[in-house]
Amino acid sequence: MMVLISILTWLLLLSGSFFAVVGGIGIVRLPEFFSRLHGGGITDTLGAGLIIAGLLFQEDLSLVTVKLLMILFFLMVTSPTSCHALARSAMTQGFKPVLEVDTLDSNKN
Amino acid sequence: MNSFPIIRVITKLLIPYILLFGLYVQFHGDFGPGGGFQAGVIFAAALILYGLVYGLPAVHKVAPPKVIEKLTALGLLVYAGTGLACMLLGGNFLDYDVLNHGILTENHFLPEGQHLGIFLVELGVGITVTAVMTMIFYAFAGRERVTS
Amino acid sequence: MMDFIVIPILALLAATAVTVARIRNLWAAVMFTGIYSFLSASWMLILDAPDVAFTEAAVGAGITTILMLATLSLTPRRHRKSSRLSSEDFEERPSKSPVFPLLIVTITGCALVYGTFDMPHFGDPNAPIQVYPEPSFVEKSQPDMHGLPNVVTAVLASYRGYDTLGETAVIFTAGIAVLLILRKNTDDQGSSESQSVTGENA
Amino acid sequence: MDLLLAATETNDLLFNDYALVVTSVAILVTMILALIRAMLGPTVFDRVLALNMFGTKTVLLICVIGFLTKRTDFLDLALLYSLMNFIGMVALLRFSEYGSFREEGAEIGSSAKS
Repeated sequence: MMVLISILTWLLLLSGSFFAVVGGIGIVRLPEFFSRLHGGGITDTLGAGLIIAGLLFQEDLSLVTVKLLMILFFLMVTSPTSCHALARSAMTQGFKPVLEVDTLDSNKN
Repeated sequence: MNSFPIIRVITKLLIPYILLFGLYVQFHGDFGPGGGFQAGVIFAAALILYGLVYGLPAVHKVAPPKVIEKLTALGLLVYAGTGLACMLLGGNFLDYDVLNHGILTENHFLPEGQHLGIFLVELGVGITVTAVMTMIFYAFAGRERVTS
Repeated sequence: MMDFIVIPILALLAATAVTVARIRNLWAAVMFTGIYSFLSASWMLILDAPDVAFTEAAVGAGITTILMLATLSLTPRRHRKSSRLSSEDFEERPSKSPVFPLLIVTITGCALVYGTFDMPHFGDPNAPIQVYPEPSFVEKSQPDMHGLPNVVTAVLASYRGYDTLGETAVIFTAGIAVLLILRKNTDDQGSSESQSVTGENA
Repeated sequence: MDLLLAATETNDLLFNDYALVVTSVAILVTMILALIRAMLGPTVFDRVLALNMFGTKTVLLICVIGFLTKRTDFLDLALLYSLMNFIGMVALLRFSEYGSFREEGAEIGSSAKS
């Protein structure tokens, strides 16, 4: 049982860290705002969710579990809302996704 | 924020939890991190979030400015009144040991004197901080931009 | 053991502070102060001061950001368009020479450092803070408070009750002062409903 | 299997702590990347996105530090951070959208209530 929990913890934490770093690289490397939202989305939901799920297995069932689940709930609710609101606000203020590759190069920061 | 229906719905969902968390911080402050000041700020943050999303008139209905103005003084009065009550019961100012209630305390209807005093004092701090923060937000949000 | 967390956090704090000082876009500067309070709260957490970190997170990251944005929204903006959508960071330096302010800052810093020579050494067992309450508050608190585990609350609300009363009074006074400065004149006060209906133009 | 079990039980804490160390390093790297985007970020939306991501990463970092130092009361703080992060984001968005806190009544969409 301990081995199983250990393996599960490692698996969840490592995959969570992987997705977090991938999203971080995405937010820096991707060329324009709407594609950067992808990176933000990955770290804020998948990375955070997997890391907190990994932490859940570290502790017995107690108040700590409840608090972790609350944090997970808040993160899962607020991060996609923020992403959506940002995208929508950007659209209404006149930013459009850049679709062509050659216009992308001229738009680069 | 009328053009953000999702934010409106999520705010409606979150505000009860923020208030509940504020209560937890207020009353659990003797046992874990937190206390009156932090709880007051969290309460004010919930009110401000409501004001940001639903507009100033809506939050004025929930917490009328006149009530908020009186609450600022009330919190301080609760704090000082606790000290005064200690003096009336025969102790020094803010000496909570005299707040012990004999039978009530022994049967755990009321906590120990020190515990009760800290509870009341933190309550006073919480009320004042909530009211002051909300009032500052009202004062800022109620004005218009200085046009030059 | 915690060095691998401490060093990056301090480096990030320094980087954020330098950015706040150098950036010209006020809107972004407010945002970076938010990041700064997030980082400093994590730093206080590592220093084992969760109460301070709590305050920093609630006040610094939440309320202060909102109030600074509110202040920013009240001040006139010369570059309205540019501050909205594009960044003109690291531009428009002040034209005056920085030598004189730098001199003042250096002298003040030297005076402050000179002042610290009178302070007791770090961890000095004979320092007043170590010797004054004979059994220290940490030892006394558990029996005195009948088992309240949080020493910080005990010190703030009970041992130093006068101080906290003063602090609450200071908050109260600050609120009254802000109200006196910012509240509208008496003739259009108390008619917020009618204003919101007419939708006064800014 | 028994050998593996014994090996993990003797230094189980240490073994799992390494996962936490790796995770915290990954979170710190992500924080640095988010800060870089916040510094570069040509538009305000890039900055707000980076700030939001930074806040989420701080929440995770606090959780991991709490487990690493075996002080799980830090989780209250993480909870507060996630709430404050959302409130700050709403304020920033509101400000960048309307430019002021007062213009709600004058906005065009005020009749189209959700």
